[in-house]
Amino acid sequence: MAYDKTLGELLREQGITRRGFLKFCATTASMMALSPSMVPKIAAALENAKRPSVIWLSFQECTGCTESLTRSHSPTIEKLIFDVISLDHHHTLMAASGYGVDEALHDAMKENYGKYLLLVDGSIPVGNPAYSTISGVSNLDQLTEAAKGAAAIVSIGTCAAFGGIPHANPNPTGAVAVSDIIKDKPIINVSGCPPIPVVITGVLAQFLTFGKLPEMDELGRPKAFFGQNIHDRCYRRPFYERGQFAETFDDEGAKKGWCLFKLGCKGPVTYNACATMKWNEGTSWPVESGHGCLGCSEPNFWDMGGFYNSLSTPTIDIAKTAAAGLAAGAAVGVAAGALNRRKKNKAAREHETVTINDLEKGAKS
Amino acid sequence: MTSVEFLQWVRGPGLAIASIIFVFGMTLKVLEIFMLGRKKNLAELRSSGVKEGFRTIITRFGAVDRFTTRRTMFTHITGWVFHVGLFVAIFLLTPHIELFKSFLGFGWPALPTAIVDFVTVITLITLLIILFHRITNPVLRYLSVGEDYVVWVLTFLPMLTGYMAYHHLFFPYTWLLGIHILSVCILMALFPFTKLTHAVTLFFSRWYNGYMGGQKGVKQ
Amino acid sequence: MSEATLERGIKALKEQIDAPVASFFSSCVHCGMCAEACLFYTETGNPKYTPISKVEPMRRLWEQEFTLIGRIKKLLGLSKKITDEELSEWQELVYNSCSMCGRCTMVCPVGNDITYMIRKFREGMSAAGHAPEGLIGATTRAIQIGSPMGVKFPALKAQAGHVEKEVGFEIPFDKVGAEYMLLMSSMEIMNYPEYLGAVARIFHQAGKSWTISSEAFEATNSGIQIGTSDLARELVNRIVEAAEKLKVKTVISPECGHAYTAIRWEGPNLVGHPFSFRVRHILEVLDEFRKDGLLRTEGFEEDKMTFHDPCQLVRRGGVIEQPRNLLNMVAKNFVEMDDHGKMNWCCGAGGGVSANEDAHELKLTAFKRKKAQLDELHVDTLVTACANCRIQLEEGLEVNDMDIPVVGLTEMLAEHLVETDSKQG
Amino acid sequence: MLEHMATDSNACGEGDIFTGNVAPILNEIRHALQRLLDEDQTTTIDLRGIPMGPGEEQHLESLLGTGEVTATIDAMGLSTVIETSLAGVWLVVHRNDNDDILGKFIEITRNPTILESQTEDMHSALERLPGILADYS
Amino acid sequence: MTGTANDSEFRKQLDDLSLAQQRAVGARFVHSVKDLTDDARIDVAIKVAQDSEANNDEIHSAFKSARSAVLDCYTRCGADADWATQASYFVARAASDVVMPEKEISNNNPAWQAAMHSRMARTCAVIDTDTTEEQQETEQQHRILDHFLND
Repeated sequence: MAYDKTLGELLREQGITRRGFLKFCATTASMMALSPSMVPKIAAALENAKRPSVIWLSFQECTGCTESLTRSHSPTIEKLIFDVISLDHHHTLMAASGYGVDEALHDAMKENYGKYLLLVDGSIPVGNPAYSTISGVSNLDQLTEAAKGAAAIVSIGTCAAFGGIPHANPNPTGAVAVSDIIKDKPIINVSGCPPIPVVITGVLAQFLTFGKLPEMDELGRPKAFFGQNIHDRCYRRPFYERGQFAETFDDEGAKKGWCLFKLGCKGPVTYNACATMKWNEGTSWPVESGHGCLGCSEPNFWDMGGFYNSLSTPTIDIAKTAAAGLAAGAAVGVAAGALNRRKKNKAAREHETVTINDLEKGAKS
Repeated sequence: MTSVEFLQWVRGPGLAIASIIFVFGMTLKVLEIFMLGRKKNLAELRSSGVKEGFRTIITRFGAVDRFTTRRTMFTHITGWVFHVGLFVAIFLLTPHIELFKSFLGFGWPALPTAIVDFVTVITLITLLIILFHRITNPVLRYLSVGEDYVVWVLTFLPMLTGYMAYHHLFFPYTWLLGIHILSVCILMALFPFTKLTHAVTLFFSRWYNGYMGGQKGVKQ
Repeated sequence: MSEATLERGIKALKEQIDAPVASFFSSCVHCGMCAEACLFYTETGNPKYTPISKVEPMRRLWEQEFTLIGRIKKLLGLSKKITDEELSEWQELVYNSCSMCGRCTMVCPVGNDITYMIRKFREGMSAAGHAPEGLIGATTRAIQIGSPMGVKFPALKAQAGHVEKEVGFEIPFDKVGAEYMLLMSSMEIMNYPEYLGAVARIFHQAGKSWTISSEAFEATNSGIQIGTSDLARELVNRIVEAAEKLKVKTVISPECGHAYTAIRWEGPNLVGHPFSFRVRHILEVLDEFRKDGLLRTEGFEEDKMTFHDPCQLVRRGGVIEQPRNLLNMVAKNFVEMDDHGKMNWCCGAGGGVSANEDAHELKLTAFKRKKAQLDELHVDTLVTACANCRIQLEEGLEVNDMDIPVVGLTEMLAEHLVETDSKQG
Repeated sequence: MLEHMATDSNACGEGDIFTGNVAPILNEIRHALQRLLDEDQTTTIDLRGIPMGPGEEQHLESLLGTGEVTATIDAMGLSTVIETSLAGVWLVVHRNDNDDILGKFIEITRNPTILESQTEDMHSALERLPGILADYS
Repeated sequence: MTGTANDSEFRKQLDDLSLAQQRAVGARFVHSVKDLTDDARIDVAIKVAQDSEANNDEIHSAFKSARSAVLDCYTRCGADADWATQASYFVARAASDVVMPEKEISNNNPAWQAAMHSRMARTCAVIDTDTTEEQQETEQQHRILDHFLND
């Protein structure tokens, strides 16, 4: 594991021409949503970026994020990145198995203590550690231990970033996000279920090239990719303005590509790059394929009141609560009403007839 | 608490609590009114008065006599503009219709969102004018108590935050939508304990007014 | 001897709170429109005369005693108790500056019947000893002597004697089985005796049997004006007993505003049972005669005239068309004031205001609203059908030196009666 | 070459749904070209960052048309560089080994940097030349 | 002297008089009950009514002051009736009848009105005692008319 060589040297060793390197920088900049004018700066930064060690820990996850990353549509980038970054530990991808895996993990951590990048996907069960342990070590312990030596942690996917689906109500395993456990390390949340492949590699590339944390929003997500509201960037927004909505998935409106607000689209409350970067090599993205956005890059997106209930549908049954209110109101109302009547009738019963002598204060002669 | 958790709270438990208090309060109000009862009129009546009562419910929306109307033209116009604006914003905006559809089971056609947006601006401006009038007009200053201004704020906030939410003004949409729904929850919770009850009780009052007049043969 | 106390007032007021009152107080949005319909505000410009604020203490009683939220606020010490000082301060608002004309009730956008509440609030005010001096005197005289102005039967007998000489036939007193029983208001007996002459001649021409009861000839009911149902009940009972003793079919309320409300609309509810006889205002009876062709008049008044609608009779009483039908029989140039009929403007003296000495100044200021209406119209004669209105109009016109005579409608009709078959001497 | 790119326009949404972003881009190109002529300043527009409805990108490219120069670069996957019908306006498309588009740029320049021979490559060429000479002689 | 036996005869005679004559004889009726009031405006009205050359303005101003006299002493609604002051109210009304401007006179002639109001004044004054006084006043009025017609 030669860690001293710079990226530039490594590329040349693999016969990558300067032109190839320029192409790599241009596409990386584009991937990081940086302006093309940044390419020279990226080229310089990449040139002498050190080759970091990367440890990937998987906890309660469905391997969707890994799937997304490995099929990211810039395999050259992926190949390169994997060549460039020394991915020292990844359960699914690494050939080794059994104890060899543990040793590789500990060696990598020991050797690059304080410098390696810790990538995590999947949420961590704190309810009962037994839910997810790897070779006898609970996810919780493994994470805390791995985090000690990490330069920075990247939570890949909504599970690692916010707890994701395991965290959804009723959250049997007590799944929590990485940021709920590790408080002392810089954490980049690359949420999404899964995140857009390009977003994963983009964040890695950005951290790799600039070596520091990208600008993040209040949920710790890189603004480069999560700064824009899906609704604001959606090409169907004009239909929302005009009030033209698809009522069902195959009606006239849907065929005409009208807004999917009424079909449960969570675009307005979701921040991600789907509307611009799109999925499957820029082919399309959920709304463009006729399905509302699920809001998968947001915390608790699974409990946002149903994927097919529009944003304005409350997550509770108002009819039921109203009925409860009515019943209580009726009960208390009848009681209060009866009290009022009693008070009024009592006043009537005790009525002291007013005579002409009772019209003035002070006893009249 | 993050913006999403806040939004989920107001869309869920927040709205639940508010709707319970609202229905509870209004039921209590209606029962507290009607259980007090009313004596039967033993006089020889010119008519039962029931029909005149309903007629007054309608006629009292409009102006009654020229003199008073000329002196209160301001209140008439701003009152109408603001109430119509409120109605349009609440009942003719697609997201709101979806909300009603979720618990009523049926919906109705909406106005284009841009038109509702324009109406909302007019309503907000009218509300500000109404507040200025309440502060400056001698009668209104004499009459107004704290509750009048609280109710003004309760009505103004949902409209303002709704407008801001629609335009993603200054804050992310998640926060704004949450604040908008919260302001509606507060409005609903305080509704039955302020003069806002007039939205329901004015129909009883107008009916009684027309009923009592009608019995004596005075149609209004 | 018992006396008026705050507690008795509060208890009397509690009896008065009912569903309409609760609904009204739940609907008021403090929009201030009732002020613009109240001549005591429009002519003085003083916001304290805003009608709905005149029942504020009653509102607080309703809130504190008859609503859950009010009771809770009271427990927490957040509510303001009703005190004697406040009620004495409110006396001017509830009595001097409210003629119970009912215009605010017609205008309130949420439909609050503020007059209905003033009437109820006066029950509490009077029981708490906060009724004005003038009204207490009048009511005492009404109960003890039978008329708020102390008119005894001999005085009426004498006036009737005089009228008999003038009209040439007998004023029938205590005639059992007569069809109509005429009531008179003390104002008419004292200040406008011509009214009795007019009625006598009309009935004479119509050939209808009528009588006046010596035991209950007084129509006015200061019990209603002061707002004490117990006293009002006693006054109405006298009329009912007399009417039943004389077995009359119809009791006629004279040219007086509140008398009609007192007998026809509040009477049965006060005594607790429907009457066995009809109650009609004199104008209603005359209009019935007109329809039956029993009121034959001749000749027309040439000069331009208008009609002042007495509020209690027209807006609060429902006698709207009759005055017009009758006027058009004898007037060629009858024009309506801008706001007339059920939306007329009050003369400023009704509902006991005129019986209240310290309200004199305010009453004349309030008249300016009527002056404005008349200035617009430039009429030669002003006709009305209520003795109290008439005095107030005459006084108001005189103070503003406007040269318009005020005529009672019944008298004017009598002057135009066809003289054919009425026997002379 | 261009048809190949056209195939990747997505299948759904049969008409051209306009986000209205084509016009602004053309305007930006016009200003950039003006700047190139006035101040000899090059501009690159990254099409990935601009949301366009299905079909709009193809529309833009058809508007730009093709000019005289078409070049392909085989470096870490195929990249194509064509000068559009507007001189000075070049369309650069980078692809990876299995032909997925990595990035699409419009460069307003006299000639795109990617086409120029790079100094390091020339140095390594210089090192290899003696070998070639040796083989030849 | 031949007292005109009944009022209808009395009334017809008054109707036959001219307006000026009616004012003059009416003034005498008022004069006969003047003792019931001490309001100076009544004397002014009597004087103007008897002065046949009085022009309309004088009559009008006398009428206005008589009217204000009427309003000053009517019994306010609800006030305790004092029949003495009430008598002066009717004298004032009689005075205002005799100086009423032409246009305001309805079909009853002013003299007859003044007579009636004067009798009412007398009735009020004695309301609590006997009622013969009013009869004497009637005969007094008939005598006044006879004097007026004959001399």
